[in-house]
Amino acid sequence: MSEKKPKSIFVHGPISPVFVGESIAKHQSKTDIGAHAIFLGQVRADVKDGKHVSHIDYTAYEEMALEKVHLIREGAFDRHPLSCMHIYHSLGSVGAGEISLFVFVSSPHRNAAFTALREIVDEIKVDVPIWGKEIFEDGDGTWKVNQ
Amino acid sequence: MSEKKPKSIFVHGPISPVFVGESIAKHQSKTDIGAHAIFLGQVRADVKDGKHVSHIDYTAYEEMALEKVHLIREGAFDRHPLSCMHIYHSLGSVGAGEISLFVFVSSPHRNAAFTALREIVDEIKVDVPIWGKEIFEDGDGTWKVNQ
Amino acid sequence: MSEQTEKSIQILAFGMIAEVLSSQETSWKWASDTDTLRADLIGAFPKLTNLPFVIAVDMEVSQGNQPISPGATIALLPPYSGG
Amino acid sequence: MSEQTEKSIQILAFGMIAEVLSSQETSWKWASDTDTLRADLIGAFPKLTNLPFVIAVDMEVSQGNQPISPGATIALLPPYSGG
Repeated sequence: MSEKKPKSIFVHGPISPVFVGESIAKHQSKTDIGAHAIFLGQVRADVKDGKHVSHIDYTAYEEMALEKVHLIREGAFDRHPLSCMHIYHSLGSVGAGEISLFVFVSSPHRNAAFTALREIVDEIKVDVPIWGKEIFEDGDGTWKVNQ
Repeated sequence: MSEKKPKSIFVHGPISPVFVGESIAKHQSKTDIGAHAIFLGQVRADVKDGKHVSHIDYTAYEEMALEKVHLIREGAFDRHPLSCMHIYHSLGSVGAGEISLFVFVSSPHRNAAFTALREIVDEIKVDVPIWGKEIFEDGDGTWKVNQ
Repeated sequence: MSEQTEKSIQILAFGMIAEVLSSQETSWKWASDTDTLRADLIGAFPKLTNLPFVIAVDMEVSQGNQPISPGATIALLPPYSGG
Repeated sequence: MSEQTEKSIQILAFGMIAEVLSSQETSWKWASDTDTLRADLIGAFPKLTNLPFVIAVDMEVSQGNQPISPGATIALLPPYSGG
Protein backbone atom coordinates (compact mmCIF):
# COMPACT_ATOMS: atom_id res chain seq x y z
CA MET A 1 0.00 0.00 0.00
CA SER A 2 1.41 3.39 -0.88
CA GLU A 3 1.50 6.21 1.63
CA LYS A 4 -0.52 8.91 -0.12
CA LYS A 5 -4.26 8.50 0.34
CA PRO A 6 -5.64 7.80 -3.12
CA LYS A 7 -8.00 10.44 -4.51
CA SER A 8 -11.53 9.16 -5.15
CA ILE A 9 -12.50 8.25 -8.69
CA PHE A 10 -16.13 7.44 -8.01
CA VAL A 11 -19.12 9.35 -9.32
CA HIS A 12 -22.65 8.39 -8.29
CA GLY A 13 -24.70 7.66 -11.39
CA PRO A 14 -23.63 8.48 -14.95
CA ILE A 15 -20.77 10.80 -15.92
CA SER A 16 -22.24 13.73 -17.83
CA PRO A 17 -20.87 14.99 -21.16
CA VAL A 18 -20.95 18.49 -19.65
CA PHE A 19 -18.57 17.33 -16.93
CA VAL A 20 -16.22 15.99 -19.64
CA GLY A 21 -16.34 19.37 -21.41
CA GLU A 22 -15.64 21.20 -18.14
CA SER A 23 -12.70 18.89 -17.41
CA ILE A 24 -11.22 19.70 -20.83
CA ALA A 25 -11.72 23.44 -20.27
CA LYS A 26 -9.74 23.29 -17.01
CA HIS A 27 -6.65 22.31 -19.01
CA GLN A 28 -6.52 25.42 -21.18
CA SER A 29 -4.25 27.16 -18.69
CA LYS A 30 -1.72 24.30 -18.94
CA THR A 31 0.14 25.49 -22.01
CA ASP A 32 2.78 22.74 -21.95
CA ILE A 33 0.07 20.31 -23.05
CA GLY A 34 -0.11 19.52 -26.76
CA ALA A 35 -2.27 16.40 -26.74
CA HIS A 36 -5.29 15.16 -24.81
CA ALA A 37 -6.46 11.56 -25.22
CA ILE A 38 -9.82 10.63 -23.72
CA PHE A 39 -11.64 7.34 -23.29
CA LEU A 40 -15.32 7.14 -22.43
CA GLY A 41 -17.05 3.86 -21.65
CA GLN A 42 -20.74 4.00 -22.58
CA VAL A 43 -23.40 1.46 -21.52
CA ARG A 44 -24.63 -0.57 -24.49
CA ALA A 45 -28.25 -1.73 -24.83
CA ASP A 46 -27.02 -5.26 -25.56
CA VAL A 47 -29.65 -7.88 -26.34
CA LYS A 48 -29.50 -11.17 -24.43
CA ASP A 49 -32.20 -13.83 -24.85
CA GLY A 50 -34.31 -11.24 -26.67
CA LYS A 51 -34.17 -8.67 -23.86
CA HIS A 52 -32.41 -5.28 -23.98
CA VAL A 53 -30.08 -4.10 -21.25
CA SER A 54 -31.77 -1.04 -19.75
CA HIS A 55 -29.00 -0.06 -17.31
CA ILE A 56 -25.99 -1.35 -15.42
CA ASP A 57 -25.71 -1.26 -11.63
CA TYR A 58 -22.10 -0.75 -10.60
CA THR A 59 -20.60 -1.68 -7.26
CA ALA A 60 -16.97 -1.63 -6.14
CA TYR A 61 -14.65 -2.63 -3.35
CA GLU A 62 -13.96 1.06 -3.05
CA GLU A 63 -10.91 1.10 -0.81
CA MET A 64 -9.10 -1.54 -2.86
CA ALA A 65 -10.22 0.06 -6.13
CA LEU A 66 -8.74 3.43 -5.13
CA GLU A 67 -5.48 1.73 -4.14
CA LYS A 68 -5.31 -0.12 -7.48
CA VAL A 69 -6.10 3.03 -9.48
CA HIS A 70 -3.41 4.86 -7.54
CA LEU A 71 -0.88 2.20 -8.59
CA ILE A 72 -2.08 2.39 -12.21
CA ARG A 73 -1.62 6.18 -12.11
CA GLU A 74 1.87 5.92 -10.64
CA GLY A 75 2.88 3.29 -13.20
CA ALA A 76 1.67 5.40 -16.10
CA PHE A 77 3.46 8.52 -14.83
CA ASP A 78 6.64 6.47 -14.39
CA ARG A 79 6.54 5.03 -17.89
CA HIS A 80 5.32 8.04 -19.91
CA PRO A 81 6.01 11.80 -19.97
CA LEU A 82 2.48 12.84 -18.99
CA SER A 83 1.26 16.26 -17.90
CA CYS A 84 -1.85 15.00 -16.13
CA MET A 85 -4.30 12.17 -15.78
CA HIS A 86 -7.88 11.94 -14.50
CA ILE A 87 -9.93 8.80 -13.95
CA TYR A 88 -13.64 8.64 -13.05
CA HIS A 89 -15.92 5.61 -12.73
CA SER A 90 -19.61 5.45 -11.95
CA LEU A 91 -21.20 3.65 -9.02
CA GLY A 92 -24.91 2.81 -8.93
CA SER A 93 -27.21 2.91 -11.92
CA VAL A 94 -26.04 4.01 -15.38
CA GLY A 95 -28.57 3.78 -18.23
CA ALA A 96 -27.93 2.53 -21.76
CA GLY A 97 -26.28 5.37 -23.72
CA GLU A 98 -24.84 6.93 -20.58
CA ILE A 99 -21.17 7.08 -19.62
CA SER A 100 -19.69 5.04 -16.77
CA LEU A 101 -15.91 5.45 -17.29
CA PHE A 102 -13.93 8.57 -18.16
CA VAL A 103 -10.16 8.42 -18.53
CA PHE A 104 -8.36 11.62 -19.53
CA VAL A 105 -4.61 11.73 -20.23
CA SER A 106 -2.61 14.79 -21.33
CA SER A 107 0.97 15.13 -22.52
CA PRO A 108 3.18 17.53 -24.48
CA HIS A 109 3.20 15.20 -27.52
CA ARG A 110 0.57 12.74 -28.68
CA ASN A 111 2.36 9.38 -28.55
CA ALA A 112 2.64 9.32 -24.77
CA ALA A 113 -1.04 10.21 -24.37
CA PHE A 114 -2.22 7.52 -26.81
CA THR A 115 -0.07 4.76 -25.34
CA ALA A 116 -0.81 5.65 -21.72
CA LEU A 117 -4.57 5.96 -22.32
CA ARG A 118 -4.85 2.47 -23.77
CA GLU A 119 -2.69 0.91 -21.05
CA ILE A 120 -4.66 2.64 -18.29
CA VAL A 121 -8.05 1.53 -19.61
CA ASP A 122 -6.82 -2.05 -20.04
CA GLU A 123 -5.40 -2.04 -16.51
CA ILE A 124 -8.62 -0.63 -15.05
CA LYS A 125 -10.58 -3.49 -16.64
CA VAL A 126 -8.17 -6.13 -15.28
CA ASP A 127 -6.99 -4.81 -11.91
CA VAL A 128 -9.72 -2.66 -10.38
CA PRO A 129 -12.42 -4.42 -8.31
CA ILE A 130 -15.58 -3.00 -9.85
CA TRP A 131 -18.60 -5.06 -10.88
CA GLY A 132 -21.43 -4.28 -13.26
CA LYS A 133 -24.78 -6.04 -13.23
CA GLU A 134 -26.71 -5.63 -16.45
CA ILE A 135 -30.38 -5.05 -15.71
CA PHE A 136 -32.91 -5.81 -18.44
CA GLU A 137 -36.17 -4.03 -19.24
CA ASP A 138 -38.11 -6.62 -17.22
CA GLY A 139 -35.95 -6.16 -14.11
CA ASP A 140 -33.95 -9.37 -14.45
CA GLY A 141 -30.20 -9.03 -14.17
CA THR A 142 -27.00 -10.74 -15.18
CA TRP A 143 -23.46 -10.09 -14.02
CA LYS A 144 -21.40 -8.45 -16.76
CA VAL A 145 -18.29 -10.21 -18.04
CA ASN A 146 -15.51 -8.07 -19.50
CA GLN A 147 -14.03 -9.13 -22.82
CA MET B 1 -11.39 11.68 -56.29
CA SER B 2 -14.37 9.99 -54.70
CA GLU B 3 -17.90 10.90 -55.76
CA LYS B 4 -19.46 11.99 -52.48
CA LYS B 5 -18.72 15.61 -51.64
CA PRO B 6 -16.65 15.47 -48.46
CA LYS B 7 -18.23 17.08 -45.40
CA SER B 8 -16.34 20.07 -44.06
CA ILE B 9 -14.07 19.60 -41.08
CA PHE B 10 -13.06 23.22 -40.64
CA VAL B 11 -13.91 25.42 -37.69
CA HIS B 12 -12.90 29.10 -37.65
CA GLY B 13 -10.82 29.78 -34.56
CA PRO B 14 -10.42 27.38 -31.62
CA ILE B 15 -12.60 24.35 -30.94
CA SER B 16 -14.40 24.92 -27.63
CA PRO B 17 -14.54 22.33 -24.83
CA VAL B 18 -18.31 22.96 -24.71
CA PHE B 19 -18.56 21.83 -28.34
CA VAL B 20 -16.68 18.65 -27.42
CA GLY B 21 -19.13 18.03 -24.57
CA GLU B 22 -22.10 18.62 -26.88
CA SER B 23 -20.66 16.23 -29.46
CA ILE B 24 -20.38 13.52 -26.79
CA ALA B 25 -23.95 14.16 -25.62
CA LYS B 26 -25.28 13.60 -29.16
CA HIS B 27 -24.09 10.00 -28.97
CA GLN B 28 -26.17 9.00 -25.96
CA SER B 29 -29.01 7.85 -28.22
CA LYS B 30 -26.64 5.46 -30.04
CA THR B 31 -26.89 2.54 -27.67
CA ASP B 32 -24.76 0.17 -29.76
CA ILE B 33 -21.72 2.26 -28.79
CA GLY B 34 -19.63 1.00 -25.88
CA ALA B 35 -16.47 3.03 -26.34
CA HIS B 36 -15.58 6.57 -27.35
CA ALA B 37 -11.96 7.54 -27.99
CA ILE B 38 -11.18 11.23 -28.40
CA PHE B 39 -8.04 13.10 -29.39
CA LEU B 40 -7.65 16.84 -28.85
CA GLY B 41 -4.67 18.77 -30.15
CA GLN B 42 -3.93 21.80 -27.98
CA VAL B 43 -1.60 24.69 -28.90
CA ARG B 44 1.54 24.69 -26.73
CA ALA B 45 3.23 27.90 -25.59
CA ASP B 46 6.57 26.53 -26.79
CA VAL B 47 9.63 28.67 -26.20
CA LYS B 48 11.96 29.31 -29.15
CA ASP B 49 14.94 31.65 -28.86
CA GLY B 50 13.54 32.86 -25.55
CA LYS B 51 10.13 33.81 -26.96
CA HIS B 52 6.79 32.11 -26.17
CA VAL B 53 4.37 31.00 -28.87
CA SER B 54 1.26 33.13 -28.32
CA HIS B 55 -0.92 31.51 -31.00
CA ILE B 56 -0.87 29.50 -34.21
CA ASP B 57 -2.37 30.72 -37.48
CA TYR B 58 -3.73 27.79 -39.47
CA THR B 59 -4.29 27.74 -43.21
CA ALA B 60 -5.28 24.83 -45.45
CA TYR B 61 -5.70 23.80 -49.03
CA GLU B 62 -9.31 23.24 -48.09
CA GLU B 63 -10.59 21.30 -51.10
CA MET B 64 -7.67 18.86 -51.06
CA ALA B 65 -7.79 18.60 -47.26
CA LEU B 66 -11.46 17.57 -47.32
CA GLU B 67 -10.74 15.00 -50.01
CA LYS B 68 -7.84 13.56 -47.97
CA VAL B 69 -9.89 13.47 -44.77
CA HIS B 70 -12.66 11.72 -46.68
CA LEU B 71 -10.18 9.02 -47.74
CA ILE B 72 -8.87 8.70 -44.17
CA ARG B 73 -12.46 8.25 -42.94
CA GLU B 74 -13.25 5.62 -45.56
CA GLY B 75 -10.03 3.73 -44.79
CA ALA B 76 -10.74 3.69 -41.06
CA PHE B 77 -14.34 2.49 -41.56
CA ASP B 78 -13.06 -0.24 -43.92
CA ARG B 79 -10.44 -1.49 -41.46
CA HIS B 80 -12.31 -1.20 -38.15
CA PRO B 81 -15.85 -1.90 -36.87
CA LEU B 82 -16.67 1.73 -36.02
CA SER B 83 -20.04 3.23 -35.16
CA CYS B 84 -19.10 6.80 -36.01
CA MET B 85 -16.27 9.23 -36.52
CA HIS B 86 -16.01 13.02 -36.38
CA ILE B 87 -13.02 15.16 -37.32
CA TYR B 88 -12.68 18.93 -36.81
CA HIS B 89 -9.68 21.19 -37.43
CA SER B 90 -9.30 24.90 -36.81
CA LEU B 91 -8.47 27.53 -39.40
CA GLY B 92 -7.22 30.99 -38.46
CA SER B 93 -5.89 31.94 -35.05
CA VAL B 94 -5.80 29.49 -32.12
CA GLY B 95 -4.19 30.70 -28.90
CA ALA B 96 -1.85 28.75 -26.62
CA GLY B 97 -3.98 26.43 -24.46
CA GLU B 98 -6.77 26.32 -27.03
CA ILE B 99 -7.78 23.31 -29.12
CA SER B 100 -7.14 23.09 -32.87
CA LEU B 101 -7.86 19.41 -33.63
CA PHE B 102 -10.72 17.20 -32.40
CA VAL B 103 -10.98 13.59 -33.53
CA PHE B 104 -13.82 11.51 -32.08
CA VAL B 105 -14.20 7.78 -32.82
CA SER B 106 -16.90 5.47 -31.42
CA SER B 107 -17.29 1.70 -31.59
CA PRO B 108 -19.09 -1.12 -29.79
CA HIS B 109 -15.83 -2.29 -28.14
CA ARG B 110 -12.77 -0.31 -27.17
CA ASN B 111 -9.98 -1.86 -29.24
CA ALA B 112 -11.35 -0.64 -32.57
CA ALA B 113 -11.80 2.89 -31.22
CA PHE B 114 -8.27 3.06 -29.78
CA THR B 115 -6.57 1.70 -32.88
CA ALA B 116 -8.59 3.78 -35.32
CA LEU B 117 -8.11 6.99 -33.32
CA ARG B 118 -4.35 6.74 -33.35
CA GLU B 119 -4.20 5.83 -37.05
CA ILE B 120 -6.52 8.70 -37.99
CA VAL B 121 -4.54 11.31 -36.06
CA ASP B 122 -1.25 10.06 -37.56
CA GLU B 123 -2.75 10.15 -41.06
CA ILE B 124 -4.13 13.65 -40.56
CA LYS B 125 -0.64 14.87 -39.62
CA VAL B 126 0.96 13.22 -42.68
CA ASP B 127 -1.65 13.43 -45.45
CA VAL B 128 -3.82 16.51 -44.90
CA PRO B 129 -2.56 19.83 -46.36
CA ILE B 130 -2.85 22.12 -43.35
CA TRP B 131 -0.15 24.52 -42.18
CA GLY B 132 0.39 26.19 -38.84
CA LYS B 133 2.47 29.31 -38.35
CA GLU B 134 3.54 29.81 -34.75
CA ILE B 135 3.27 33.48 -33.82
CA PHE B 136 5.34 34.74 -30.88
CA GLU B 137 4.47 37.40 -28.32
CA ASP B 138 6.39 40.02 -30.35
CA GLY B 139 4.50 39.24 -33.56
CA ASP B 140 7.29 37.30 -35.27
CA GLY B 141 6.32 33.95 -36.72
CA THR B 142 7.83 30.63 -37.70
CA TRP B 143 6.30 27.82 -39.73
CA LYS B 144 5.52 24.85 -37.54
CA VAL B 145 7.17 21.50 -38.28
CA ASN B 146 5.31 18.35 -37.21
CA GLN B 147 7.29 15.70 -35.36
CA MET C 1 -13.19 -23.87 23.56
CA SER C 2 -9.69 -23.07 22.39
CA GLU C 3 -8.73 -19.46 21.82
CA GLN C 4 -8.29 -20.15 18.14
CA THR C 5 -11.84 -21.28 17.44
CA GLU C 6 -13.21 -18.16 19.08
CA LYS C 7 -11.38 -15.86 16.66
CA SER C 8 -13.45 -14.38 13.91
CA ILE C 9 -12.69 -12.42 10.77
CA GLN C 10 -14.74 -10.00 8.76
CA ILE C 11 -15.38 -11.07 5.20
CA LEU C 12 -16.41 -8.65 2.46
CA ALA C 13 -18.22 -10.13 -0.51
CA PHE C 14 -18.93 -8.50 -3.88
CA GLY C 15 -20.93 -9.04 -7.03
CA MET C 16 -22.48 -12.47 -7.48
CA ILE C 17 -20.63 -13.78 -4.41
CA ALA C 18 -22.43 -11.24 -2.22
CA GLU C 19 -25.71 -12.48 -3.70
CA VAL C 20 -24.89 -16.10 -2.75
CA LEU C 21 -23.90 -15.06 0.79
CA SER C 22 -26.95 -12.72 0.97
CA SER C 23 -24.60 -10.19 2.47
CA GLN C 24 -21.81 -7.80 1.61
CA GLU C 25 -20.17 -8.13 5.01
CA THR C 26 -20.09 -11.29 7.14
CA SER C 27 -18.43 -12.27 10.38
CA TRP C 28 -16.82 -15.67 9.89
CA LYS C 29 -14.72 -18.07 11.92
CA TRP C 30 -11.03 -17.51 11.40
CA ALA C 31 -9.21 -19.90 9.06
CA SER C 32 -5.42 -20.07 9.00
CA ASP C 33 -5.05 -19.87 5.22
CA THR C 34 -7.04 -19.07 2.11
CA ASP C 35 -7.48 -22.70 0.97
CA THR C 36 -9.01 -23.60 4.34
CA LEU C 37 -11.26 -20.52 4.22
CA ARG C 38 -12.39 -21.37 0.68
CA ALA C 39 -13.27 -24.94 1.75
CA ASP C 40 -15.18 -23.65 4.81
CA LEU C 41 -17.15 -21.20 2.66
CA ILE C 42 -18.00 -23.77 0.01
CA GLY C 43 -19.13 -26.13 2.79
CA ALA C 44 -21.52 -23.49 4.10
CA PHE C 45 -22.59 -22.16 0.67
CA PRO C 46 -22.52 -25.04 -1.85
CA LYS C 47 -23.51 -22.65 -4.66
CA LEU C 48 -19.99 -21.20 -4.46
CA THR C 49 -18.56 -24.48 -5.83
CA ASN C 50 -18.97 -23.50 -9.45
CA LEU C 51 -18.58 -19.75 -9.14
CA PRO C 52 -15.25 -18.15 -9.97
CA PHE C 53 -13.84 -15.94 -7.22
CA VAL C 54 -10.48 -15.01 -5.74
CA ILE C 55 -9.73 -14.21 -2.12
CA ALA C 56 -8.02 -10.91 -1.35
CA VAL C 57 -6.11 -10.62 1.94
CA ASP C 58 -5.58 -7.00 2.97
CA MET C 59 -6.47 -5.85 -0.56
CA GLU C 60 -3.95 -8.17 -2.24
CA VAL C 61 -5.33 -11.00 -4.32
CA SER C 62 -3.88 -14.28 -3.04
CA GLN C 63 -1.78 -16.28 -5.45
CA GLY C 64 -2.03 -19.95 -4.46
CA ASN C 65 -2.60 -20.72 -0.79
CA GLN C 66 -1.81 -17.80 1.51
CA PRO C 67 -1.75 -17.50 5.30
CA ILE C 68 -4.42 -15.38 6.97
CA SER C 69 -3.38 -13.48 10.07
CA PRO C 70 -6.08 -12.77 12.64
CA GLY C 71 -7.36 -9.28 11.97
CA ALA C 72 -6.74 -9.48 8.23
CA THR C 73 -9.31 -7.97 5.90
CA ILE C 74 -10.69 -10.70 3.67
CA ALA C 75 -12.61 -10.04 0.47
CA LEU C 76 -14.24 -12.47 -1.97
CA LEU C 77 -13.93 -11.09 -5.48
CA PRO C 78 -15.63 -12.52 -8.57
CA PRO C 79 -14.18 -11.52 -11.97
CA TYR C 80 -14.13 -7.73 -12.35
CA SER C 81 -16.36 -6.04 -14.87
CA GLY C 82 -15.76 -2.34 -14.49
CA GLY C 83 -15.56 0.10 -17.39
CA MET D 1 3.78 33.04 -80.76
CA SER D 2 2.91 29.35 -80.71
CA GLU D 3 -0.35 28.27 -79.14
CA GLN D 4 1.56 26.44 -76.41
CA THR D 5 3.43 29.42 -75.00
CA GLU D 6 0.19 31.36 -74.68
CA LYS D 7 -1.33 28.75 -72.38
CA SER D 8 -1.39 29.59 -68.71
CA ILE D 9 -2.16 27.66 -65.55
CA GLN D 10 -3.35 28.72 -62.12
CA ILE D 11 -0.98 27.91 -59.31
CA LEU D 12 -2.05 27.77 -55.67
CA ALA D 13 0.67 28.29 -53.07
CA PHE D 14 0.49 27.60 -49.33
CA GLY D 15 2.44 28.21 -46.16
CA MET D 16 5.96 29.52 -46.55
CA ILE D 17 5.79 29.03 -50.35
CA ALA D 18 2.90 31.51 -50.54
CA GLU D 19 5.07 33.96 -48.59
CA VAL D 20 7.91 33.62 -51.11
CA LEU D 21 5.54 34.10 -54.07
CA SER D 22 3.77 36.95 -52.18
CA SER D 23 0.53 35.34 -53.31
CA GLN D 24 -1.75 32.39 -52.67
CA GLU D 25 -2.93 32.20 -56.28
CA THR D 26 -0.83 33.02 -59.33
CA SER D 27 -1.34 32.76 -63.07
CA TRP D 28 1.74 31.14 -64.58
CA LYS D 29 2.91 30.01 -67.98
CA TRP D 30 2.04 26.41 -68.69
CA ALA D 31 4.83 23.85 -68.31
CA SER D 32 4.46 20.35 -69.69
CA ASP D 33 5.61 18.53 -66.55
CA THR D 34 6.30 19.12 -62.89
CA ASP D 35 10.11 19.13 -63.19
CA THR D 36 9.93 21.87 -65.82
CA LEU D 37 7.49 23.85 -63.71
CA ARG D 38 9.71 23.53 -60.64
CA ALA D 39 12.73 24.78 -62.62
CA ASP D 40 10.70 27.73 -64.00
CA LEU D 41 9.51 28.67 -60.51
CA ILE D 42 12.98 28.46 -58.98
CA GLY D 43 14.28 30.61 -61.86
CA ALA D 44 11.73 33.28 -61.04
CA PHE D 45 11.92 32.91 -57.23
CA PRO D 46 15.48 31.91 -56.28
CA LYS D 47 14.44 31.70 -52.60
CA LEU D 48 12.54 28.51 -53.45
CA THR D 49 15.84 26.70 -54.12
CA ASN D 50 16.34 25.64 -50.53
CA LEU D 51 12.71 25.37 -49.45
CA PRO D 52 11.07 21.95 -49.32
CA PHE D 53 7.83 21.71 -51.28
CA VAL D 54 5.96 19.19 -53.41
CA ILE D 55 3.78 19.90 -56.43
CA ALA D 56 0.22 18.59 -56.41
CA VAL D 57 -1.53 18.12 -59.75
CA ASP D 58 -5.31 17.99 -59.39
CA MET D 59 -4.95 17.39 -55.63
CA GLU D 60 -2.56 14.46 -56.03
CA VAL D 61 1.01 14.95 -54.88
CA SER D 62 3.33 14.16 -57.80
CA GLN D 63 5.75 11.30 -57.31
CA GLY D 64 8.78 11.93 -59.53
CA ASN D 65 8.23 13.92 -62.71
CA GLN D 66 4.60 14.07 -63.78
CA PRO D 67 2.94 15.51 -66.91
CA ILE D 68 0.75 18.58 -66.48
CA SER D 69 -2.28 18.82 -68.73
CA PRO D 70 -3.49 22.30 -69.66
CA GLY D 71 -6.26 23.17 -67.24
CA ALA D 72 -4.78 21.15 -64.39
CA THR D 73 -4.97 22.57 -60.88
CA ILE D 74 -1.44 23.02 -59.58
CA ALA D 75 -0.59 23.53 -55.91
CA LEU D 76 2.76 24.09 -54.22
CA LEU D 77 2.75 22.41 -50.83
CA PRO D 78 5.42 22.79 -48.16
CA PRO D 79 5.55 20.11 -45.42
CA TYR D 80 2.21 19.87 -43.62
CA SER D 81 1.88 20.92 -40.02
CA GLY D 82 -1.74 20.46 -39.09
CA GLY D 83 -2.97 19.13 -35.78
